Amino acid sequence: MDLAPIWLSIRVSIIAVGVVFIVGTGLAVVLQRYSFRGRTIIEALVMLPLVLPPTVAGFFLLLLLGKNGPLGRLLNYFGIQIIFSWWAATIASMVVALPLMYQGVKSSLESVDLNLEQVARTLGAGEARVLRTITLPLSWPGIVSGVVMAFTRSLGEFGATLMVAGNIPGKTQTIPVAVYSFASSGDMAGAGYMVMILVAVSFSLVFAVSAWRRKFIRWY
Amino acid sequence: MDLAPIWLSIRVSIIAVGVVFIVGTGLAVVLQRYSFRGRTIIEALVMLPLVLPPTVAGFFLLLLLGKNGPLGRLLNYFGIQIIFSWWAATIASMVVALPLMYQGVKSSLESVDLNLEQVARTLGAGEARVLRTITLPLSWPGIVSGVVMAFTRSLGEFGATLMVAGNIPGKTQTIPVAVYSFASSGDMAGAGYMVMILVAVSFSLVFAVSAWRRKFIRWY
Amino acid sequence: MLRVQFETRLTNFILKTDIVAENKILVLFGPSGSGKSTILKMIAGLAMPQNGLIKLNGRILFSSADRIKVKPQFRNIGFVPQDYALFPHLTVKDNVGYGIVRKINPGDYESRILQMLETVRIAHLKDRFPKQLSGGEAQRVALARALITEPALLLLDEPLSALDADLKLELQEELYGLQKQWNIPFVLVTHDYREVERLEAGRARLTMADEVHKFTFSETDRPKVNTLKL
Amino acid sequence: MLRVQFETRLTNFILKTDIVAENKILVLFGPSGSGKSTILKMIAGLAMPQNGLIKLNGRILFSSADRIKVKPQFRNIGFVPQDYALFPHLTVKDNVGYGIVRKINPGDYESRILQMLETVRIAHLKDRFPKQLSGGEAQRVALARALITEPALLLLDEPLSALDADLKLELQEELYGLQKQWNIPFVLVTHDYREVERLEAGRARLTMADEVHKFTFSETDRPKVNTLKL
Amino acid sequence: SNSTSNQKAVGETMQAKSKEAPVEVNVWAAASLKDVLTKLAPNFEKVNNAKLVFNFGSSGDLQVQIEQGGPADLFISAGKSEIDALGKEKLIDSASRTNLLSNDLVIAVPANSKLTISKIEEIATINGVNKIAIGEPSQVPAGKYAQQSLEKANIWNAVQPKLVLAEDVRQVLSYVETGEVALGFVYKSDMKVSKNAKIAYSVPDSYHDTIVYPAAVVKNGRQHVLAAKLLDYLKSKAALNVFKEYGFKQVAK
Ligand SMILES: Nc1ncnc2c1ncn2[C@@H]1O[C@H](COP(=O)(O)OP(=O)(O)OP(=O)(O)O)[C@@H](O)[C@H]1O
Ligand SMILES: Nc1ncnc2c1ncn2[C@@H]1O[C@H](COP(=O)(O)OP(=O)(O)OP(=O)(O)O)[C@@H](O)[C@H]1O
Ligand SMILES: [Mg+2]
Ligand SMILES: [Mg+2]
Repeated sequence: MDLAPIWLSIRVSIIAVGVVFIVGTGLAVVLQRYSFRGRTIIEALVMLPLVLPPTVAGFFLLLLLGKNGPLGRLLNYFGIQIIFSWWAATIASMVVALPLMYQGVKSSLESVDLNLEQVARTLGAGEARVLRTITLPLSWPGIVSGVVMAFTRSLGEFGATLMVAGNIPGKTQTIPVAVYSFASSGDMAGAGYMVMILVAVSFSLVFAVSAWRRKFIRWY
Repeated sequence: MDLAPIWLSIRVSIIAVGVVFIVGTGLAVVLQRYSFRGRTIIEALVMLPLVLPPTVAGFFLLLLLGKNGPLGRLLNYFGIQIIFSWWAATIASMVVALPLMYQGVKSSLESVDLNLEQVARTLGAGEARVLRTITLPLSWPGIVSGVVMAFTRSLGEFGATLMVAGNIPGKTQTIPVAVYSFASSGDMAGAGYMVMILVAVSFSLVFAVSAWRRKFIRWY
Repeated sequence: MLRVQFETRLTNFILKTDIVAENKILVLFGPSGSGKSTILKMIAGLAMPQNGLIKLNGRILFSSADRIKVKPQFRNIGFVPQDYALFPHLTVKDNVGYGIVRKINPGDYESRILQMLETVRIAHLKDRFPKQLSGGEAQRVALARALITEPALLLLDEPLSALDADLKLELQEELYGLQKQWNIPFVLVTHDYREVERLEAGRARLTMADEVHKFTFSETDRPKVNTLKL
Repeated sequence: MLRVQFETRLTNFILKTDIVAENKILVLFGPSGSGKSTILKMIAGLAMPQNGLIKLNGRILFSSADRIKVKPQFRNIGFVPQDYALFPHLTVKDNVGYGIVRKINPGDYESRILQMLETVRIAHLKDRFPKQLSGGEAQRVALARALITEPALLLLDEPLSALDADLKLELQEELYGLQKQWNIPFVLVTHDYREVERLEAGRARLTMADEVHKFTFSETDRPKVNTLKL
Repeated sequence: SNSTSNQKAVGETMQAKSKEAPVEVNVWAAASLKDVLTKLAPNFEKVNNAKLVFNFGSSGDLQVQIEQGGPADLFISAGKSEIDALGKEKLIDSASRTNLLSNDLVIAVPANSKLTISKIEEIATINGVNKIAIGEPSQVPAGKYAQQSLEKANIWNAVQPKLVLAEDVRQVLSYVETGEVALGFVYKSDMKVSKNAKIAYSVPDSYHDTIVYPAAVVKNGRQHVLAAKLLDYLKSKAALNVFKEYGFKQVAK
């Protein structure tokens, strides 16, 4: 059995979650803490990929990153073609996972006690240190939730990926795309096998996080 | 322009979110608070629809709810046929939205101060009242996040819906299904119109929640 | 009448308690970290001793021998925690009313709360949220919230520590009066020796070895405060 | 030397302050809810008065006239909040070390912390999390966390209120000694009149009308405690 | 055109240079061709020192992707309209366009079904046919042919309330296999691997347009020569035999 989709999927998901972790957390902090014009519009844009069917999201990404798209043209200028590479799959995963990470972190940020941040400041900590040592550690339940949701969503991402990255075995064929590929040629056994791998990876993740969470639970 | 998909989508999403709100919150409370065998397995099962591509989730739902499926047979016995009805669309929405609601609530539950629950008990409140008046109100940031994610995800649900509910105009054709229908018949204007409605609904939701949140922010 | 007799292992020592509280005020004395708050939590049912017996007015609340553990909500014990633990999402009024809202007819509800708030001198704060209170104000909300339920036993963990001297004096009077009126045991933790005198309280003294902290009841009569080391 | 002069509208009254603190201990007295904690927060930079001036050792920390607002992290002021505000996810050691970890060489870090923990008698608790402490222990962690930074000004909001009489006496000695050693102003809130005497503190007295609470500096010399109404 | 020949030249030089490393040829094809093309690939790869890189998807998606600059060398569609559209946009080499294959439209029923169909007209009236699955006609070629057949049989209006429109042929088969619909319209080639469905009736070719799988070399591609060569190979007798094995047939001339 061809293992390429598995490694590809894992690589794509890890990179996507890595980026989404930083961007999503950053956005959540900025949008939750600072009031400025257009704040709600940015939030609505971040949430958009959640409401758009993935194929539609993929279509927009294709228009954006494609040969004639604004971003695609720019990248083309530098000799980079993103579309139909595994980078496209990663970008698709990022876009659909971002709203989940964002919401996860945001809700936890809302319950962080601002007094603790204040006291940290009297102890000489600047904004960055307060964020890193107080705010984010106290938001960990939401960050963990966000990462779990982002990772699983990434791993299962199919519609947008198929659209922007295609279904190229060994190159852009992630697990869900392989499922589709097997199923559409009637190979239900192959499809079932791939689904089982998806389920196994997601179960491992939930189990690992749950065990890890239990270690930390309620020390505060 | 045919407005049926809009009303249908809104109805489906509201009912789905209503059910998911109760089930997701309930599951989060039970799984977060009580330790029992199989707890992590239930959690992994709840998270499963997030990792499965919607079409695959839809396929499993078809096997479950279909004429020969275990649940379908039971319902059939009572003369209920779910598949290809808008109830099927609602169930599909519920299944894909549940993990998001669950994670949203769960992460907030983790930051609720157990001392407050204890004190409420000394004031004579039983478990149900503690949950309703202390635990859940203190988890509201996560509940709101969960509802926003569940609602938008519901509204945009396409793959599983198409599988179990089909694409029956006026009956099971939700907005995303209508987008697909328009797009596949080359009516990009119609598809674009439907996408714009999706975007508008999701933006309104984000705006409304954001305004409402601001009213409550930091009174505690 | 309250009888508390138990032994339990805490992180650094074994905590033994053997006290009887008549329908009077009993003060628990002891250095910081000796286990006073822990005892109150165990009486309230928020923590469980490893073995022993807790009995209130003849009813067993906890017994390791008989495997009885009455849940806190069925103990009818008022508790003012050391850190107040006010419900942050409820106003002062709703905090104070939390314990009676289901037990009292709606017509009396507001007036009962206001009356209690006046007793602790914070009627003007009724619509504030806990985050909008000063330390002493928050402490009085916690006190009011426990008093209003008119429980069968009142546990007070340093309930007046954040108040200025004048106010402390006034509220000591109020507590003294309420105890006389209700005729139930009050168990009070304080670090203020003069409080014992003012409340005409009995006291439980701590015998503290390195490994074992033992609280035993010493006097029910008016204590000789002047003999206390200050 | 600290100079605080401002006027600000709070929910129910106008808070006026006009105090000067030499390099001594200054005690803020006043009834519960009169605005003591609010003054400390404003000096620390955690809240802003509507107008006025805060000046420490010649440096303007806040001035409504010059639109100066130095951020709390640049004020070098130690602050013990009334509710401790310990970082719940850090151990006692890390809580206490928070303010010095970047300023001190790593070799000295541990020993400095341990030494400070010994000063407040809680060295044995260094690996606990705040939720695992008694009220008095938590209060001492908050005190240690502020003291260890050796700031230019120390603000103490009822820092010994949860301690038993013996320990209070010991820590009053320690505070007194540290103030002498560092020769910086301490501003302390307390409800215990005897504390003023023991600390040889000056005090700021509250003039409280219904609408205006005014804190003014009254004496720098040893106060006549025996004249205070008790 | 001029640019085409330039690209051809580039393709040839690249081919000449890389004697050892096989040249990649991007073949974008309808998903239903996956098994058979995968089977055929090694023969071509060996002879031409090439590596076939497949991208299988729905014909409609592939069309959009090629329009957005997808790097296809050869496009094999399951329907005419997609390749027509690309032809209009001058994205394919029209000269290379061929109708590679054909298929039979069949009515599939659940494996345990007792339904017997002798004429397509019957399905509007016989008992037990409450739901009929076809591919979304505007998107799924098999659905389009099914619609034509039903119209030709004059029962389109009669069966319309019973229709369930599926996203692809695979979904039609899922409905049939689970017994959700009494019957569904799929290709004969799709039935080769299905265990829980069987063919109840083959719709005569006269009821619908000729089923074709058109193929063409993509202008934007880099390997025009190899792509044309591959197309020739797929048209060969040897390839046709393999196609037949998988249920396809030659286009009736
Ligand atoms: N959750 C916990 N985990 C471990 N040890 C704890 C925990 N809570 C309290 N302790 C320890 O138990 C002992 C008793 O604590 P307790 O709160 O009962 O003290 P206390 O007598 O109320 O002191 P104080 O006057 O300072 O409030 C202390 O040594 C404390 O460190
Ligand atoms: N966040 C807030 N919003 C509105 N009012 C507040 C807020 N915080 C405090 N107050 C009010 O401001 C006044 C001063 O509060 P402050 O905490 O300074 O009092 P204090 O002198 O420290 O009292 P205590 O001795 O009880 O701690 C009080 O009347 C209080 O109710
Ligand atoms: Mg205590
Ligand atoms: Mg205060």
